[in-house]
Amino acid sequence: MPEKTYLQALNEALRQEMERDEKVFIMGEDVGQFGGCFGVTQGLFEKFGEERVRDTPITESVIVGCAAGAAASGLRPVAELMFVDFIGVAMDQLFNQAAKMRFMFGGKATVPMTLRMPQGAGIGAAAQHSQSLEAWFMHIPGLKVVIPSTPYDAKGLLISAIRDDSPTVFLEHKMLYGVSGEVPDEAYAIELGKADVKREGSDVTIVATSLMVHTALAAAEKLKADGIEAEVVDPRCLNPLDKYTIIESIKKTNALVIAHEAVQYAGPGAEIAAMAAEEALDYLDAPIKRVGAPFCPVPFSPPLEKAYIPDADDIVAAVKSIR
Amino acid sequence: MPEKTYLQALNEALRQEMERDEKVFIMGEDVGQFGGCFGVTQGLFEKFGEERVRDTPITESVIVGCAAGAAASGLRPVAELMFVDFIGVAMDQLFNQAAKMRFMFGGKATVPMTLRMPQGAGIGAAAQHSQSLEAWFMHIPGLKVVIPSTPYDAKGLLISAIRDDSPTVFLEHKMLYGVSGEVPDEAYAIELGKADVKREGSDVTIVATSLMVHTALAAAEKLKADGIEAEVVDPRCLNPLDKYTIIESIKKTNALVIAHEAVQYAGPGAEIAAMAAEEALDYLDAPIKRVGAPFCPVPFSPPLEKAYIPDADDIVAAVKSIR
Amino acid sequence: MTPDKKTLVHMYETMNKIRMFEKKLQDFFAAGEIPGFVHLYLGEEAVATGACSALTDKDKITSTHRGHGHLLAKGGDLKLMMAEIFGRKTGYCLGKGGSMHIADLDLGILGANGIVGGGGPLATGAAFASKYSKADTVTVCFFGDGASNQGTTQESLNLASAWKLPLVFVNENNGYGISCPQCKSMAVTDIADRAAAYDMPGVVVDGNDVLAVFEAVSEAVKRARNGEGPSLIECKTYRWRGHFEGDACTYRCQEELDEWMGKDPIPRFEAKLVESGAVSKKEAAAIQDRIAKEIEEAVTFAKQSPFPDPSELLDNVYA
Amino acid sequence: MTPDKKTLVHMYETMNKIRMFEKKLQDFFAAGEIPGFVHLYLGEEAVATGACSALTDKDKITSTHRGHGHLLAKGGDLKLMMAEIFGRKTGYCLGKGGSMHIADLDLGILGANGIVGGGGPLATGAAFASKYSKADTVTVCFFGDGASNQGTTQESLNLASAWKLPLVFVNENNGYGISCPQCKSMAVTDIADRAAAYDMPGVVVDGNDVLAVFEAVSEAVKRARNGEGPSLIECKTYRWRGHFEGDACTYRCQEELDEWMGKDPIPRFEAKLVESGAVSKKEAAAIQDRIAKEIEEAVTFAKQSPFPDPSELLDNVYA
Ligand SMILES: Cc1ncc(C[n+]2csc(CCOP(=O)(O)OP(=O)(O)O)c2C)c(N)n1
Ligand SMILES: Cc1ncc(C[n+]2csc(CCOP(=O)(O)OP(=O)(O)O)c2C)c(N)n1
Ligand SMILES: [Mg+2]
Ligand SMILES: [Mg+2]
Repeated sequence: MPEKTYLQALNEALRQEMERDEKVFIMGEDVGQFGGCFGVTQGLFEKFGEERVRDTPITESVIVGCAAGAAASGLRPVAELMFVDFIGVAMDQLFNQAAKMRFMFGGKATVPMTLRMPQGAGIGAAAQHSQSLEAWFMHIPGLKVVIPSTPYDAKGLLISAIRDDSPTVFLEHKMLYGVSGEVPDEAYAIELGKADVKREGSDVTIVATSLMVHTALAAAEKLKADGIEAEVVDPRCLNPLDKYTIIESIKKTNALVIAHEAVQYAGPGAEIAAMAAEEALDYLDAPIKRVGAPFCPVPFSPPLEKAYIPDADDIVAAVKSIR
Repeated sequence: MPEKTYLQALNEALRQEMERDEKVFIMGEDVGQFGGCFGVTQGLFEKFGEERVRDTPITESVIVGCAAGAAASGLRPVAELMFVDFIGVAMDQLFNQAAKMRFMFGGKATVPMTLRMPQGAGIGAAAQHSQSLEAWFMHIPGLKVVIPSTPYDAKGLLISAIRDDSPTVFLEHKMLYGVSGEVPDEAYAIELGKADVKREGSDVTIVATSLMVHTALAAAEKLKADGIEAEVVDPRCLNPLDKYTIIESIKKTNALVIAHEAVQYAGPGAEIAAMAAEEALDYLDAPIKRVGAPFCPVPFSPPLEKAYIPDADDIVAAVKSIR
Repeated sequence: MTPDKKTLVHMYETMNKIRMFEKKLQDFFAAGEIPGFVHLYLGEEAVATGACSALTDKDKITSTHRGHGHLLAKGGDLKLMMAEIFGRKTGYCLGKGGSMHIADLDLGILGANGIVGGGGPLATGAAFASKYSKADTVTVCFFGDGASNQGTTQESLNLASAWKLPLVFVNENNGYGISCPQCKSMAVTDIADRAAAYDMPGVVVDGNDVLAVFEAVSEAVKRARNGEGPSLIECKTYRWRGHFEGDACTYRCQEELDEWMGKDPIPRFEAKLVESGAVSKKEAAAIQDRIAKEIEEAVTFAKQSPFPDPSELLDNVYA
Repeated sequence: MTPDKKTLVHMYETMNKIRMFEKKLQDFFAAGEIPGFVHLYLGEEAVATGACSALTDKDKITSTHRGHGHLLAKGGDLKLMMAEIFGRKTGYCLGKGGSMHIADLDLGILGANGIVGGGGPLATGAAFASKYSKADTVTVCFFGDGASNQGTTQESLNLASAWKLPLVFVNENNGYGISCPQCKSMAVTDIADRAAAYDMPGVVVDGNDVLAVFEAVSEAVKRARNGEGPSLIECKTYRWRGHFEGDACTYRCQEELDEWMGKDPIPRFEAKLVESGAVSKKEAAAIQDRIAKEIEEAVTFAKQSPFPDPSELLDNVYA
């Protein structure tokens, strides 16, 4: 299979869906000729023209709302916010409008929009350009939340998100854009809500998302040296959440560690831990450990940022505290 | 002690703090002569004048941001959003500005603002006027989150919130405004971050917030009839969270049920459950149960809304499933 | 642009329909039979009627918390609306939405909206979809004087103009956002003056004159269909009732109310119709009777309809 | 309002300080010594300098992602800024903020801001605090052409006007929001025309003429101090560099850049100063030398300063 970066995989998914379906269009700040702040939409403007690859003013509320309105009117918008951090000015259009429209209207609206947003720290972009906000989106009934960790998943899940008839938030990690992996040339869809076991193991389950999947895999290699075999489960979607795969893994390993880059307190891992404490407590023989960012904004200076982002040693330490 | 409603208690706290400190002022939509949508600011405009009790345009971003800017400039604003549901247009000013300013500026800004917001279902106000969004606020480093359940707590906590030097979100439940209880006439402060055991019991710990404290107390009475003594712990603040009191209770009862009105999935109870599954697992002899709203927007029609809001029977059922 | 007789009669019907519908709700709300809030449109009937009469069935609207008038004027079904407001399973939203969330996508109604300023961004999307699909349809975005201060509204005006969308912004300036008079919420007198900030035409019309509204909106719709982009029409009007039913309205004076009640858009229009011979007094009375009957039927339908069953709670969250 | 000699010299110093500071950053960024993003202010020096020269020490500003110029013009300390941008513990924010979050509350600087349009609401709060405390201070809110489309900006303009706040909105129209030319992001040519939507004065000035900026802002500041409310000053200018360092800038043409580089605000101002006799060529050169030295000192200070220690991570989250 050809090797592609996460970024190329996303770009290919966009291109192929736009070729397949005329109703698909792209909108966002600098997504046109500029190719998107991180380059995800590069070349699409040239290929599809400015009707279908639309630069917007700096107007996030209207980016999200325009996508929702266009979706409810029969199109399939793929909107981009340049950084997930900017959702604060647009949250209403996402949670009160796009996500609720179908329910409020008694099922009579269909809102097939995808909202792509880069997340995460690692480039020294500081407090307002580095956050991971998936926990907020998980708490919104009516939305789906997709958070791919590999190029293969990125392509297949983005295609599914675009084809899905519900509003979907698609969270990319900026430190993953350059990561390579095998990606088929043809279009393919990965079902939303199916976890993927990225590594099999018998001693502890590590549920990890996005960039932390890679960190968890690195941790698993370190743990292996100490005779601990970790199973790394990547939910890939946080809503719907594949509880089944997680619980099956816990049944096998009897221990759970959860790793994400979002702030730990009231973060995405809280739900996974709570779910396990309710539905799989009998299979757990040790406390559930979470590894997430500490309770502070993302700091700027490199040594602070490095300390902020959970690393493989943090995951190893969490596992070792229970194994 | 005199009996007052939750609403009167809040009104008294505002009045007394405004009398005590000239830097305290109120701003929001219709908080002036109209007295606030629910009446919390009634009489304050007449007493303190329009410089200090300020009606704003419909401009939530600027309500929150103006409060943050005024707080950073030395005042102590108490801003009101008419319904917590409107935070979607103002989230940026809350989470990226007010909450992060101090950290980003290396400790050089102090932002002593209080943002009051009514929450909750129960009046048929439907999907965009009935939500409980405390989980989002908990996930924001730099904010404090206060969520009182009784008139006594409401007054003492609002006074503390106003006096506190950090930005504080103060979440009132609209179904509590009419609830009465003993409230001293004089001003008093309840330390932020201290839970209150609303009922002692030995068989199960029910951690409940806001309106659900009352529901949990009703459930506890029902359980008592079946010989189950529930301890009802009201954290009163979700950040800082009084883990100590919760864990001490779990040590005594060995079982935990969490009840809140927010959507259960990725809700405030997830953090409490995760915390317990990490820090008190050895004391738990049964799965942790959560009782929260189902995964849908708040419905309009009374029978649906009733089904949506967790009730005492839901809590009883959760307890019985483990006791 | 003078409307033909059919249109004139339809306008007259619509205004009366809204008036009687809202009066019914006023009574039923007072009697405790309607859950939640209702924001009545009484006194403002000419705005929705005039604006929607300038639209075809395929054109679209976004509405507000005070939406009954817009929905009825765009063809909303009386029974389905009434049943929804009564919280019944047979309502537009299966009882899930209520007064503030009624929608009928088939009629081009993208929904009432509980968020002030919430409709603007959605309207840009609806209008963009028309343009993208070369569908020749126009979208009308209704919004209040209060909503004109919300950033989402201003962003919507900007995008619509930058993209030359087929969108008409109809501002219903009833002088208040809840208790807040316009003069306290903004420094300008005419909201239409804000159009210039986006380089679009801005027009002030008498919002209690249905023909004036119709004419101004028709003009704007023509522009929009011609690909010339959006317009802003400010309709000066007044709400007769409190912000919501139950509002004691202490912030306005009786004289102001009396003055505006004197400008009741319905008799004004009726007088014109009768004078011009478009409708006779008798025909007018017959129309009123018919509508009164339709509304009674809607009430009966609503009241006889079942409430939704709790088992339906989780339906319709996802597509 | 002609500034006195001291002010003129100070302006000249400030413009040079910004210029040299930014050039230093350009070099160090290219050399990989600066973490994160930097958005340079090169070419726009006259705006910040002219505007801040119209303010007293007690007056306040809110800034943007492109904030170095504003901060320096408001008196920001070179060493503390440089150290912050280098991520050092001795910086303004102890290394926690970086380029986009530098603040100095004591100097009335409420912070650079990573959110486009984020400063407007904060500026209303700062201005309101002045008014509430009868402090006779004025706030300047800097914002870009791109930011003028963000709803928060428009809400801030509205509140400032409705409340007659002592606030001056200084729009830096450099023609682009990242790659998006003004003509694609809005239909109007002059952002100053948006002032009328809020009933405040709106003025266009040559943003590369420091005296023109100074004069217009001084006028607005006077109005503000007199309790007459806010103004909007649009300063037409251009950024010489890409949006951020590393931007290849393929969306603009060389001719446009050349044209604007020909309007370099510093030699233009210097020529005036020399001509009027306010500063001799020799004095100008001496000023430049002194500033170059100060900047070298700031660089040395920054580079010799330690990075923050990970143990400090959780400090300063709460008061
Ligand atoms: C974002 C938001 N803020 C506040 C409210 C509460 N609210 C509902 S209607 C209203 C007044 C709206 O005024 P206007 O736009 O003039 O419409 P009118 O009620 O006069 O028709 C307010 C403040 C809301 N629903 N949404
Ligand atoms: C809310 C928000 N949206 C988008 C961005 C990304 N962004 C940063 S600067 C910028 C362009 C700003 O343009 P303008 O206001 O004209 O300022 P300039 O960069 O030209 O000085 C954009 C889109 C952001 N930081 N915040
Ligand atoms: Mg109004
Ligand atoms: Mg610009």
